[in-house]
Amino acid sequence: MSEHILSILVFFPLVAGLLGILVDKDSIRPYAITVAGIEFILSIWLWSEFDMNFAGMQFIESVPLIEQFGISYTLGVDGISLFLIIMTTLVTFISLGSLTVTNRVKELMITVLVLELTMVGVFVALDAILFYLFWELSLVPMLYIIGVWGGPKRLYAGIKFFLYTFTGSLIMLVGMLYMAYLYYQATGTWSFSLLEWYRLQLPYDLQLWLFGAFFLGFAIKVPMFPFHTWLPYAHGQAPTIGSVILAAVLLKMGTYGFVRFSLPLFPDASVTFMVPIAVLAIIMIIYTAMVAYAQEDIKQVVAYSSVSHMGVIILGTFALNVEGITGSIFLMISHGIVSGALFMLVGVIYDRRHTKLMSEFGGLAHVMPRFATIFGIMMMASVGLPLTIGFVGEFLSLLGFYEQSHMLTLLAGTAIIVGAIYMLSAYKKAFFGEVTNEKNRNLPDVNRVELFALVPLTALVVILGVYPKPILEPVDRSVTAMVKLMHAKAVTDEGKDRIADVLVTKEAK
Amino acid sequence: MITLNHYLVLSGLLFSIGLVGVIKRKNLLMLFFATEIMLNAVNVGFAAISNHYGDLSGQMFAFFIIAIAASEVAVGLGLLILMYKRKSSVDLDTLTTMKG
Amino acid sequence: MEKYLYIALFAPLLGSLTAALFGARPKTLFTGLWTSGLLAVSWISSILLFLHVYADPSANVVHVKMIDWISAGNLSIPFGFVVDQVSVTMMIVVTTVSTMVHVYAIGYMSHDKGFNRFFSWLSAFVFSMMILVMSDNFAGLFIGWEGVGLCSWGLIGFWYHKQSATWAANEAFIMNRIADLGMLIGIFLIYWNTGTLQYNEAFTAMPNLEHTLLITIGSFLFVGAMGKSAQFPLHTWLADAMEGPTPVSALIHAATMVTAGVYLVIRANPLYDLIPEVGYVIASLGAFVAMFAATMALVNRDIKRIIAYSTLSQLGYMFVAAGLGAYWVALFHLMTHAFFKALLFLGAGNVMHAMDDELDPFKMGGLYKVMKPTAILMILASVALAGIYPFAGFFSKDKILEVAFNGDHYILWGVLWVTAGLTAFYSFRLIMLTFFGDERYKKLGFHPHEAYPYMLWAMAPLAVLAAVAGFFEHSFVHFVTTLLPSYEFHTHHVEMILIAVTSTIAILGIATAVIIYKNGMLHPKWMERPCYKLFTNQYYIPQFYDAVFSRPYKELSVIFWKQIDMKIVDATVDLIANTLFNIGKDTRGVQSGNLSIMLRWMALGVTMLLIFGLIFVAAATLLG
Amino acid sequence: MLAPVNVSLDSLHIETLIPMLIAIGGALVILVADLAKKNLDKSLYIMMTVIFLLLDLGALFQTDLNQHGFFDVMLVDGLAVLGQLIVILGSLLFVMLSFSKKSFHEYLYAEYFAFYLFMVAGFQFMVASDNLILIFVGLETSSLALYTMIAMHNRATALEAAVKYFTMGALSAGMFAFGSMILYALSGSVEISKIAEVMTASGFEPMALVIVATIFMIGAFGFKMALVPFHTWVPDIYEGSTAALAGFMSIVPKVAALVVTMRLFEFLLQSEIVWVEIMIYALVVLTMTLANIWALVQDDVKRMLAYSSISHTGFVMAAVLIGTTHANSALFIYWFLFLFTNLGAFAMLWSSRSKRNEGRYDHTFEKFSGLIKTMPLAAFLIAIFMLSLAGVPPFSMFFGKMYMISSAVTSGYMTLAIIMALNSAIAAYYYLKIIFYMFFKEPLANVEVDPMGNATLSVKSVIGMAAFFTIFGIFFVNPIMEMVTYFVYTSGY
Amino acid sequence: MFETVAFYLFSVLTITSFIVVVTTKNALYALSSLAAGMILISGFFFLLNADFLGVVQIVVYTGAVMALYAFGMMFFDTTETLRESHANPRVVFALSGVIAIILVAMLIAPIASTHVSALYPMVEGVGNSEAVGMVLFTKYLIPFEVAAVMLLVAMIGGIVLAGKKMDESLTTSEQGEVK
Repeated sequence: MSEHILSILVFFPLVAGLLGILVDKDSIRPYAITVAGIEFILSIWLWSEFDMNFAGMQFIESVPLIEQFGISYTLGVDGISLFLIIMTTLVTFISLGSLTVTNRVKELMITVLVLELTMVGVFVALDAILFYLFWELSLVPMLYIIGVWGGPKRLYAGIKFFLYTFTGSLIMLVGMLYMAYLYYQATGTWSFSLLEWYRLQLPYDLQLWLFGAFFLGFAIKVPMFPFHTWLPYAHGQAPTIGSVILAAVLLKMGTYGFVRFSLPLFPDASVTFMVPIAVLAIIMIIYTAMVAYAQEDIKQVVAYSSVSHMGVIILGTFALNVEGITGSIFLMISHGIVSGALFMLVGVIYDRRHTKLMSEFGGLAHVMPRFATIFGIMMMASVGLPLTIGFVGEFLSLLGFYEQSHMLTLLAGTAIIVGAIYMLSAYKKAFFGEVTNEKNRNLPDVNRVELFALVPLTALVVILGVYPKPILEPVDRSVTAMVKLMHAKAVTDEGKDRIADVLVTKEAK
Repeated sequence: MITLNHYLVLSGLLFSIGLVGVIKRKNLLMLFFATEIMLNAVNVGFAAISNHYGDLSGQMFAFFIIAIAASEVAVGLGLLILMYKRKSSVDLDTLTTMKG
Repeated sequence: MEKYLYIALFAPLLGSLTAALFGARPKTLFTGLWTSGLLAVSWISSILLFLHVYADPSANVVHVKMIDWISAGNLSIPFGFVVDQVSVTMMIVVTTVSTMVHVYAIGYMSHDKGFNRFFSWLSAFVFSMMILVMSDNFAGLFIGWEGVGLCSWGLIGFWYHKQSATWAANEAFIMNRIADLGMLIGIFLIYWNTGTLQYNEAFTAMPNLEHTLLITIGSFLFVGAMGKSAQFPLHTWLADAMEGPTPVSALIHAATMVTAGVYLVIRANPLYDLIPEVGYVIASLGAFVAMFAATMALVNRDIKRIIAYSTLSQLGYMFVAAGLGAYWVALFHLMTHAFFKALLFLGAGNVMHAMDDELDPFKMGGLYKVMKPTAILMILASVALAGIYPFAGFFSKDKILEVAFNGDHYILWGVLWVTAGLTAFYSFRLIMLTFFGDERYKKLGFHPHEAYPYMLWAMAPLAVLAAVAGFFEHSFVHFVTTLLPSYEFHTHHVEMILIAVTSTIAILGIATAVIIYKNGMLHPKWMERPCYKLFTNQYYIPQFYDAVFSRPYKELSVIFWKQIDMKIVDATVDLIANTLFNIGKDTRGVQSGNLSIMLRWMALGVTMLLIFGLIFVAAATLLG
Repeated sequence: MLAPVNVSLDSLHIETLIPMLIAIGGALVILVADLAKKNLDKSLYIMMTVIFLLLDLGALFQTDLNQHGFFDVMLVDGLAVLGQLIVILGSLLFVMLSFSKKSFHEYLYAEYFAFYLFMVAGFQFMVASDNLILIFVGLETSSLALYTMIAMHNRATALEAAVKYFTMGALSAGMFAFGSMILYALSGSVEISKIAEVMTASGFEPMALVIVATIFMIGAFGFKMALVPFHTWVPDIYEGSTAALAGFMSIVPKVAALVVTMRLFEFLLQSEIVWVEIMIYALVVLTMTLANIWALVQDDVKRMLAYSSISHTGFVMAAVLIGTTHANSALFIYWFLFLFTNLGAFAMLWSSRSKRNEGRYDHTFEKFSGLIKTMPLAAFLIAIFMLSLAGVPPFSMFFGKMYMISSAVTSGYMTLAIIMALNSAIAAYYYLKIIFYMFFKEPLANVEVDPMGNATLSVKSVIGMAAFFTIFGIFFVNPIMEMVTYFVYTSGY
Repeated sequence: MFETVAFYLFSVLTITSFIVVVTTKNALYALSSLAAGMILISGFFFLLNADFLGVVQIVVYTGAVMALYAFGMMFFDTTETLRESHANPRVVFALSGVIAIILVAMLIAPIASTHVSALYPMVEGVGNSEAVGMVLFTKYLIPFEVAAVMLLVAMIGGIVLAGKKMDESLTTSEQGEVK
């Protein structure tokens, strides 16, 4: 059975979700939660089955879909994607468990399950078109979530979110098709299989163009400056669960795409574009951090903060060495957990007061101490305090990029300052001071359902912060293999020496 | 000496005249006249070419064009009558409910 | 010995966590006792470790590697701890002071509703501090580094209902963050050039690196140190940090955390030995800060701030020593200073308690009558601070002056010498204003009372140490110099003269203070002096920072958001969409629905194609 | 004196003719049946039509490839077969929609269905010949039938539509005639293959005439396929005729025209005349983009779909421009998938058709607002069809788009490929628009709409089939691709 | 010589009559000049020795088509001069003028008759009608038949559209909800 585990993992939520239509709408909640739970357990099982000492793809299953055109249903998982999958299932499970929406619950639950299908699919797909399929499909349920359960400007936000990403990924599709054509030229057969593509060594100028095409698709999803403006709207309008999943998983698709496609396929282009992209990333870090500082709506603060953090992830990814990439992947996971938790926390007060304006709050620490504590921990994790999950990734990413450029890293390092600035001031505004607003006088502290969601995340934040090894190890192994591949594939000299030759340095150690 | 080009030019001119009618006329009936003109213009051309090459296909084509013209007239008149019944006018400026 | 190490390290954590469980509850005396007890345990095991190491400094260094923390690529960072001469000294200092402060705080915080939370934070701080001093690698150091930062944030902002408190907390955290960036960069440099973050390996690798690189590393690390030890220009947070409860000030902002920077320099002595020029810069900065802070302390009207500035200036002293390579001297002064400064703060705490949190010494006076023990303790501490024989301060501080002199850095020496006088003056200004002179508080209707006895008992050991610590100098030197480079003095011939000179100016300072404030005040016209204004306004530096950094940052942020993000970046995106849509709107009229217009469109299409066709043909025929 | 010619029967290859004959025969049978007994129910005629179309289809499968029949007037190559296949399949599916619950005027006539079959025959002749005369006649047959059928819906808009279509049709007929005259003048032949031969031999001289011919051909077929600026009839005609017929028009006539265009431009683009290529390129881009932009601002779903279908045509015209086997097969694959998706979309509109018309439009967007509340299934079906049209995977249309774009990419038309991609993005907006109305808006209070009011079981089953092919298209793409590629390749395009 | 004269004569006449057709305000003039033009066209056919075509032209057009139109006109009583609103006629003439000029410009290009071989050469001494018949019933049998179908369609179409049955519409009437 474990050879089809990935297919099961991908399609179980869909099937279960569709069956869920039969369930009565008042009792859908336990059903969906159970399903998500099972899915989570499945992913854990995947982890247990996973061979930690093997760097390459595992559990590969491949069925030709369109032989004529080389499109096949190929799934596989390695250290890089494994934990993203687990993170996805976990976040989905928890956000479903703590769901507070009351209208049209049934639709929402089913939608989320369908969304889970697409999200897991993206991370396990090893065929470009399959990847693209899940990638695009994920827009639809998300759009639905924003459009039905969103705020007053939901239509605008939804359409913006959809069209923006859609446009980017269509350009990416062109890139993919061209890539496939190059493969066809080289080998005489059509194939979209990633593993096949990895074996292709492309001339430099082609790499540049293809990199550009893929970049657009990924950059908009990430979202990188200046393509980020859909995000605040989407977050601002989406319901809590939407924001949680959006921030925790959907954004990671973009960065994951960089790691999966851009780097190994176009190593030299990655080297060439490293500096410009790093500059963009730094703009993301500082600029969006400042924008976040200026926000009045606490949810927007978190939203912009995640853009800022994505900047660090991008930076780590383009460090093009094992430390950096490993760090960025770990940061993806940690940011998934932390930002997800932060959005949940925002949701908690939103449910109580139906406003997200910080000016409405103040002194919450008096009335909701537990809430304040958890929020504080999450905030510290997001600020990247050592021994929280946030530090490991940030540290490694910056450390990694330092090898490439001192100056830029120094600039990017300000992340730890500006991050602290907006987070602390937001926390100060919302939680410290006297209780000014009478409405806040007797808000109930976090209840059991919310604790169910928040406690495990908090625990994870600390545990993985103290002992990240179980995740770092496999990630590191796969990344090392990837960097080797990149070094081997690089055609230009600059590429050769920018991308560390893992073997050599390993011996040097 | 009259060459093929003379005929072609002639047919071109006639065709343009037809075109004038088509885009100028507001009265549908007259507009149909204009279409007839265009087809006839083409016929002249075909006949000339076929004579030039000493090949009959041209005449065939012309022949069929005539047939087509005739049948178009039939349907066209049918439509005209219907329209006249409805709107008691054959002015095509009355046909502007659908736009945009 | 490992188990003692682990006990010493984790006992505070245990205490903190247990206290945290009751964090949201109202006061439970248990938490106070429990955490203090655990700290005592930690203290005892530190003592044991000390004895162990002391027995044979070269052999008995305890070095453990608990578990891997981060390992990626070639980087691998363990949770590794080392108890050597330096760290064990620090452990002693930390545990001693913090234990006392805990006990003291039981009384001090007894009426605070955040009692449990307080102890949770306090123990957490001790834990981070222990990690900081015990870690055997830079990453571990950084953990502690940030950890203490966090805890000081939590403790400065402990009374979070006060805007000023939370503001100060954030300021402290952010300023430290700025410094930490420098530290982080230093760490990166070390990693990419030596391939490791372990102290021993890194330091052994360093001599092979080129000099400029070492200078960069050293400077960046020192930037980190500047933040934690509140050296100029990152000093403003320390004074504001006095918003926190007094025990916190005693523990964090006098005895332990602020000395972390000094500790770092001492710990990195192999590095700084290689780059004396940086060391000299450090020393000069230290001397400058010593003077600079002292001047501000002269005129301040807030007992806690006065002490804070004096801390600042003493840290300057330590940096002078460290920068000039006299690491053990620095460490020694660090230790003694910890004792008497903590004592001083706790005394101040008692005074505040007595005066219902009144801080302005000008509203006090003559408290000696009502609270004799506190007065005595504080006077003792001040004497130590002023560096009067035979108290601890005398030994350590004179050594520093001697070092300055010994290094032929006469300017530094001069500065420090003057500062010594100032120190004496302001500390006794404080004493006089608080405890002697006419009882100004009566008019203001205060009813001061002495603090609980056990609070005084908690202060007692510190007092003893402040008094006698100096006499352990020789054994101390002997002990630490097995690790730290020993420092050669060639000034034995002038030693006595120096001591005399220093002591005189100290005594002079005290005397002036006593005379001026014996009864009545400094003459008001002094207040008009520009320099006085300058001092009282802390050289206008806070205002400067506010005007140059804080406010512009805020404004810029708003501009970025409202103008750039919304009006430019986002607007362009919408613009594209809207343009398309509007084109549609404006041109849909083309579909006029009029048949002859449609026919004309067809004709037009053909015509256009024909025209271009003709042009093309013409072109083709002409160009051939 | 002419020598009597004697022609052996089997040299005529009657079988090439049989499919059309069946269709025509069927039409005659229907007429006769009508003569024999008045006002028989429409269901009878529908089923007869269906049966004859099925026979037609069967007969089509009998014919073997690359045959010339009747003195090479008939040409059954891969394109012809594919063309006929789509024509017949499309007609077959769309005629099923005549089973409307509400009765409309045209269904009173047996002639309607006779016309339907005649039209099919006409289109079949169009695609199954490379003789301009036969193409022309076939074209006219089907067109005349179509004009009449539109008018038979018999309301103001229908009449207007018919008149407009007819008149412009006449103009385009004139253009076709003129174009073919020039071609004849150039080559002394009216058979495309022969024309190609001669013109290639004479090196496409004189260029001027070649260009004129090309332009007029573009004029003629541009009208049929609705390329901008010859598209103006489309929205009005679609609006004026029933959704069933509009859907039909969006598929069948276009494919016929496309096949002929492919035949023509296959060699015209071979010519060294850059202008031809530029022209097509420009038309393709204009058609895609402008149609999209106009579709953005429509208020009526059917009209929106009309514009969208224009844009789709522009999309596939790219294949004609590119002209590789890959592209040509992409065209047919695209059209197969488009057939089913569009069938579904129009069928959904058709089943929501009410005989009351408030205002001008039959299918305003408002009409569908809040559909998810009143009839979730319908809403989801429409959503699926729209997403498919927008090219969201895994719905079938995506693979058409993908293959088309890849054909552009593989033959170096990078810019074109990107333009196509961007256009799909623009298009997504108006497809989403209706989804927004259905899912995110509240139902209209005042007017009660019955989204399935016009749907009988058979209509529903057609919708079901369409939905099935749209959703699971991914599994049918491969066989279709293999078949199409084979056919296209063997007929040398 | 005779050919030339005839050509130009006919051309001028045809063109004028057709111009009349498209410009006159009077439907009757238009109709009659159209008829005249048709006949003149057949003149060309005879010139180009396409006798059969010429005959067909006269019969079909001036016989059938014209008659049809005549009936139509009686039906619409558009005999009196009709008022046509002319939205900017300039456009019209610009367009068609341009087209005319370009066509002329392009159509004067000489045609190289090489590579062209007559598919159905006109055999000497064979009457045109014979030859035509021959081709029509061999090569063009299918188009011929299809044309027949087309005419059928057209006829039925005309009948249906003009028929009484169209007078009241079921589409617009509420009744007729089947089953």
